[in-house]
Amino acid sequence: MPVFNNIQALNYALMQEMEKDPSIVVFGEDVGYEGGVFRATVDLQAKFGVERCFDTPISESGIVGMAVGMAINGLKPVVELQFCGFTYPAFNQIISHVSRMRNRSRGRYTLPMVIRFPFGGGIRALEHHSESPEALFAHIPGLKVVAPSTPYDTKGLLLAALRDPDPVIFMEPKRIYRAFKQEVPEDDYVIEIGKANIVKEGEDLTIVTWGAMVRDTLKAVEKANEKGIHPEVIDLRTIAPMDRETIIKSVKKTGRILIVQEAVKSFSVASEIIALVNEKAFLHLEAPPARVTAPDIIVPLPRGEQFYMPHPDMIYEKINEVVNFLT
Amino acid sequence: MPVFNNIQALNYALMQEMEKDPSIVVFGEDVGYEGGVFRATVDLQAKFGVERCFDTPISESGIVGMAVGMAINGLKPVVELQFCGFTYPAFNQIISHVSRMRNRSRGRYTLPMVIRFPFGGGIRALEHHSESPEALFAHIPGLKVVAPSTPYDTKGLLLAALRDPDPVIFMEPKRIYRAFKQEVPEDDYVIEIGKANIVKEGEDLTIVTWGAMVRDTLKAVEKANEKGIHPEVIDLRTIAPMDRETIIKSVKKTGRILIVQEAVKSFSVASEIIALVNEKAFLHLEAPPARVTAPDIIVPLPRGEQFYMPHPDMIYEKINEVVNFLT
Amino acid sequence: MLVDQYNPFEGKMLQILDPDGNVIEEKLLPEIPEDELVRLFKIMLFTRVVDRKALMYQRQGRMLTYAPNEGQEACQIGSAYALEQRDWMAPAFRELGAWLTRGVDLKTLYLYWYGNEMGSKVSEDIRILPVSIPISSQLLHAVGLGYAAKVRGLDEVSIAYFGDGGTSEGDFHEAMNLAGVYKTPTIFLCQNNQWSISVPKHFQTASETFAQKAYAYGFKGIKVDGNDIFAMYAATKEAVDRARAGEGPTLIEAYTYRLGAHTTSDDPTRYRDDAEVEAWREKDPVKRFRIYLEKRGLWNQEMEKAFVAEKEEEVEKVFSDIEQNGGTVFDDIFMYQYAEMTPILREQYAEWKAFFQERGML
Amino acid sequence: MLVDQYNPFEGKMLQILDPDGNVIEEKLLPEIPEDELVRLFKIMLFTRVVDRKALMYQRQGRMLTYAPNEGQEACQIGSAYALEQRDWMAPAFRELGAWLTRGVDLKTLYLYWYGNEMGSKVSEDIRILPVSIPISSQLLHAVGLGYAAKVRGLDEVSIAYFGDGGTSEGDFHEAMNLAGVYKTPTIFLCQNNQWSISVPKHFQTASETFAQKAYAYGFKGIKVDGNDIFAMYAATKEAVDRARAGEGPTLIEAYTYRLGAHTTSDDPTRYRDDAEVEAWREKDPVKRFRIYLEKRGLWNQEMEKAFVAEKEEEVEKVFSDIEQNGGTVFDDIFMYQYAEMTPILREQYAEWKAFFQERGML
Amino acid sequence: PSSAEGRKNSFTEKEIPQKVLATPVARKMAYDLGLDIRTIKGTGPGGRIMKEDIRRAGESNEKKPAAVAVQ
Ligand SMILES: Cc1ncc(C[n+]2csc(CCOP(=O)(O)OP(=O)(O)O)c2C)c(N)n1
Ligand SMILES: Cc1ncc(C[n+]2csc(CCOP(=O)(O)OP(=O)(O)O)c2C)c(N)n1
Ligand SMILES: [Mg+2]
Ligand SMILES: [Mg+2]
Ligand SMILES: [Mg+2]
Repeated sequence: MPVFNNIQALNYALMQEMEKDPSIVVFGEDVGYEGGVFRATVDLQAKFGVERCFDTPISESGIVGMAVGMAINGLKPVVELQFCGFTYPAFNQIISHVSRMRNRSRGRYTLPMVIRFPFGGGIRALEHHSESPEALFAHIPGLKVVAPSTPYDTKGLLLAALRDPDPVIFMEPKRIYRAFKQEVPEDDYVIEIGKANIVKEGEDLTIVTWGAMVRDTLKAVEKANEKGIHPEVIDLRTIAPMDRETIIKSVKKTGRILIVQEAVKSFSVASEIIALVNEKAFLHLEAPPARVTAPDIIVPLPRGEQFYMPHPDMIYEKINEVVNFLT
Repeated sequence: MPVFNNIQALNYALMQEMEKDPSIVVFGEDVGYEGGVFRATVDLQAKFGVERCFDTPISESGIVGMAVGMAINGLKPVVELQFCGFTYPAFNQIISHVSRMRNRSRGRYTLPMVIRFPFGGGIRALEHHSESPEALFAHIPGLKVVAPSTPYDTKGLLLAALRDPDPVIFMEPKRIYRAFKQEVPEDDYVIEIGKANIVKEGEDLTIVTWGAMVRDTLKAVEKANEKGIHPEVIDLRTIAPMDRETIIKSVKKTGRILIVQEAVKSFSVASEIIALVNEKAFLHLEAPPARVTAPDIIVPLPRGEQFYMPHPDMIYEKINEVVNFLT
Repeated sequence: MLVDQYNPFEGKMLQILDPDGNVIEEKLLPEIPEDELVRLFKIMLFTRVVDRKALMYQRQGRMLTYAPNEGQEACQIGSAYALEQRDWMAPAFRELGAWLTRGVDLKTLYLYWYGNEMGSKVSEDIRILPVSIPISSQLLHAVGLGYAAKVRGLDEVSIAYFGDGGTSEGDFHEAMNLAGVYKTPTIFLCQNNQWSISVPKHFQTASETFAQKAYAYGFKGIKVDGNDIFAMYAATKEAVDRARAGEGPTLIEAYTYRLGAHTTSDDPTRYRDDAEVEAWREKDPVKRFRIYLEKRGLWNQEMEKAFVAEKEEEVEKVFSDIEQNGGTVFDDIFMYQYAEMTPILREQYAEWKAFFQERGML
Repeated sequence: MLVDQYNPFEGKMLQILDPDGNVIEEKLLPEIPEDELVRLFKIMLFTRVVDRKALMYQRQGRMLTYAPNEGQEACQIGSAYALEQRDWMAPAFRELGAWLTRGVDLKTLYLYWYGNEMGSKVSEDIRILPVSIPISSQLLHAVGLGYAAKVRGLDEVSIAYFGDGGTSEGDFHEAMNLAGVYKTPTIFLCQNNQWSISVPKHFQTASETFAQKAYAYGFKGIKVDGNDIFAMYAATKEAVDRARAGEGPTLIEAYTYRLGAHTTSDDPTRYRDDAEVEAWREKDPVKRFRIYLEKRGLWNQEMEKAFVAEKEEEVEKVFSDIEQNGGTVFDDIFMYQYAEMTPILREQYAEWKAFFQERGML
Repeated sequence: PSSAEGRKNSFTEKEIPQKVLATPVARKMAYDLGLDIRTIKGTGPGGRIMKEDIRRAGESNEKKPAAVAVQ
């Protein structure tokens, strides 16, 4: 079985699926000849030609808007927006059209398409390169929002996204693009969109997290294990639609929940998860649902980034706090 | 004392402040000669000249981006985006610059400016004219988000926004632009940004709401009063920064909370309020915090809008449900 | 080629039929069979009937917002007539003439303005995207449609309709630029009707013409008398032919006028002079086409009277049907968010449905 | 006027000093005093020293990302030299030459690339906006700065710097259009360095020149040899003068080349030929200005050696100071979100501060 | 309270304790009374432990102070 890091798994999945499905076209800034600034689309142009993998002008609204028309006329566009912060110029096309075409036309026009971009901080990059905007997308009806955390999941979720009849926002945790490798089956497999993954079972506390924070969380959990605390760790995998069942079931078992995210705290995905457990498992709650997040500030430039990124010790401390509440 | 509806109060406040502060300039699509499609800026051009109140091309990113430069060079721009759904083309300027200039430049450049737009449904308008995007703005560090619900508040909050040293997103509930009139003092007064208003005191339940939903909520509350239920109603007034103190204090008193909003349910402002009370008043909760919202769907065209807008009976029923939850 | 003969930088505008119905450029007159000429004129008249009826229904409180078409019939019908069935159209919101020319049924059109999404569901054989409210956002869709046709080897062109105000948006620029780079078979049809709601065109841009903007993108633009159906057809046909031949996009500025209000929410007397409107009434596209046909003996007053009466009746039937059955079906607002409802939507659907059912509101 | 003499549609490009240091348009040669010529050349050399040192530090892992300037010195220094102290500049991110010409201190500049926001806080007397990463977003700020100057009756112009790739964004279009409509005193300085990361300019636009895009907005554009400091100065000076005189905006296409990598994260050998780079090295802006000055007896090898050595030392001092004290102060990341911290920020500030204090991380 | 400390130690065994249904106020009340909520029988909907249940348990505890430690 090949052993891949996240970016390789991504490239591999694209390669495999483009071979199978001639309607897939891949494009974006530096995506064609160069193969993407993170090399996610490397070799695709050489292999499938310039019409199926190509460079675009610096034109995010254009890229996404053009994809809308392409999807309607029989193609399956996979667009890359170069960084999380450069999704904003495309917001109007995403919110006003990508998410709405099916509903607006009552099913006459549909948009099988994928919008990929790297998100999150920790790579000591320039401004606008370290954002975690998942809450903005998740709030929009008509979108699906996915964030894989491992090479295995990356391939499985990307294939699912490519085969989804609806648009999928595919957020790639760039900090772990090359952080570790994993066996990735050559075979075809998909990971269902909308299903979370229980990464580690436990009974003392439920932790929900996604993207690059999964690894940091697991490290903190290991430390907690040594103290006899056994959290259950859920990798959300899909942010919207959320796997509410898995979260609720776990919270009913543990009575306690902690959400770990890299995004700022307020009006965030973590907030929704807390609202959810209140709605569905209120009487099981033995401690206030808690969040470990960034503070509500603009992501600092790299020399201040360490104060922004949730520190593993914060996770560890919060685990203890939640587990020891009122006991 | 003059008696104004919301739109008149807005116009009045602009008029008064432009007289006092020659740095204020007001612009946007149809804002100048025509006085705005809702007449919010009527007479301003006649009174203050075309340089201080003017029409722009259809160019939302341009309007907001230009305002950034104007604010840096000594003006106080008040821009109108014609409808809530046309804020999206300006998102990049708002998120990447409006919210960040002060922090980015460590205080060297600041942006005293106001971005106004009508929001919410219920006026039987075309697509994109009925959105409630407050959660999207509230999630962005560096922004303040305000939503008045009465003529009195409109004037007071707008004057506060105009004098704020930082950018303010000023969301106007268009459904009630002309719904009712109120005495509005000619005198100068401001309503502090970040302070909620307890519209009605009560002890059985805390209801938090804002914008056009305040009135619908009060109607449902009246009905509840008849049954001997006495909710406390908080008009949030400012969505970010939120008046956490007022909410928490109320919930500590009532033990129960319901949030009423017109926006879709998930990943919303309501979610954050639930997270907040969990964090700050968990042990006071006698019932699951609840929300009355739109479902997680795209705002329908007018013939389906009645199924989207939170129905007053939904509020009334939810009040009963929360109050009757046994503990 | 017309695009070369009528260089916008030289202040030229293509006109074939003058306001008095005289052919002033005989050699440019498109060869259109007589029955087709009559058919086109009937579409034009029908457009006006449908338009005025819609306005009337709206004033009676029976229709919701409506965006009047009067004055822009020639530029829409002439251009749409140059398309084949397989070609794609990405409209803004004021394209009644083009919609009717391409065969969209009246019920669908009215349903849209009645406030029902079913009005955006054109039948499978008609290639028109739904109304696009966010100004100029649809231009990019047209480019994408064209790109797809091109790489899939399909002989399809795409056309985007938009206004003078639409040229100010970033999406106009990005669409034009992308179409230029990829040489997509796309026609950009700018209906310069002189106004964007209350804002006159010289506040939209300092450019002398809209047509010349094409030159910023490496392709050509042409300014056309938009009230002249022959000029519009000729210019669009040439652009369509060039697109089919792989010669890429064209920008057409249709110089025209919105005789009515922006929408039914608008009162144009607040911002423009009656004299201006009257001057443009003289250039009415219907009037000049009618005179031309009458001179050729293809049309007369009686024919017109009979046709209009017949169509008015037809329109009334359609609208009363809509008033009976045009409400939004509750299920529809949940059904089309995704191919399949997500679990949370299923839950909400049940909850909301029960609520409205209990109250007899469904 | 140069903008008329050098009409981009006619394929013309303004050049005064050729690659071999010969003045080919004597009558266009700007009158610049000799000491000023030497000062300008010193800025140019200093720019190169600062640039190469930054690259070196980055390779050593001591500096973060850096965007090399080499090759673009003349277009930046020549244009910035045409501005007065009171004029406004809205840069992209690769404007080292312009920054140094306008007097930004090295420490501030390096602090930015070192990854500290303090590097965006230029001193009060320097009117330069912070680095703008989102491509072309800063063009609108320049238009706003100019609009404010105009209505406030201030004699200030604004200039925006951006790249060839920057012309593809919607914000470029909206800025150009607004500047045209309001006739703001704004200079749009497009540095066409042939590449946008890995994408060559003909994939950015099908337009033959970038300069001609101005004509879509009702004002003029001029293509200038961007490696010729005199041409750049002359064209910018004319644009600045015209802006001051109320004649509105100008677009300048500086035809130049990025000799280095896009940023330190980029490997240009993956996408472009050495031969192309070498050909452009022949057109090096420093080389040709040096030859010119040498021929005039204003400069020589010894002067250069001494100057470079002195500056290298200076740069090293500044950088080692930054390495000692250039870290971000914890408080700063909370302090500048708003004029005053909001209650939730105060709470978070205390919480986070305590956390890092406990760990001795502050 | 010291009684809470004692309770915490009473569950060192691996066995997962039975989950109970109660609102946060009720849990707080039990905690303040030094009661282990898991030992209280709920009489509310679905076996929910009501404040009243806790009050009653607290009263009976006062009568037999030795029973503070669970089991
Ligand atoms: C992005 C966006 N901004 C603003 C509006 C509001 N709006 C609707 S129509 C219109 C004017 C359009 O003018 P033009 O493009 O000339 O078309 P016309 O109405 O004249 O046909 C405006 C500003 C909108 N629909 N979309
Ligand atoms: C909105 C946006 N999209 C994408 C990027 C990523 N990006 C950074 S620089 C660059 C290329 C810029 O090319 P050009 O404008 O020619 O300037 P140059 O780098 O050549 O100076 C790109 C795509 C960005 N910074 N902003
Ligand atoms: Mg118009
Ligand atoms: Mg844009
Ligand atoms: Mg470049």
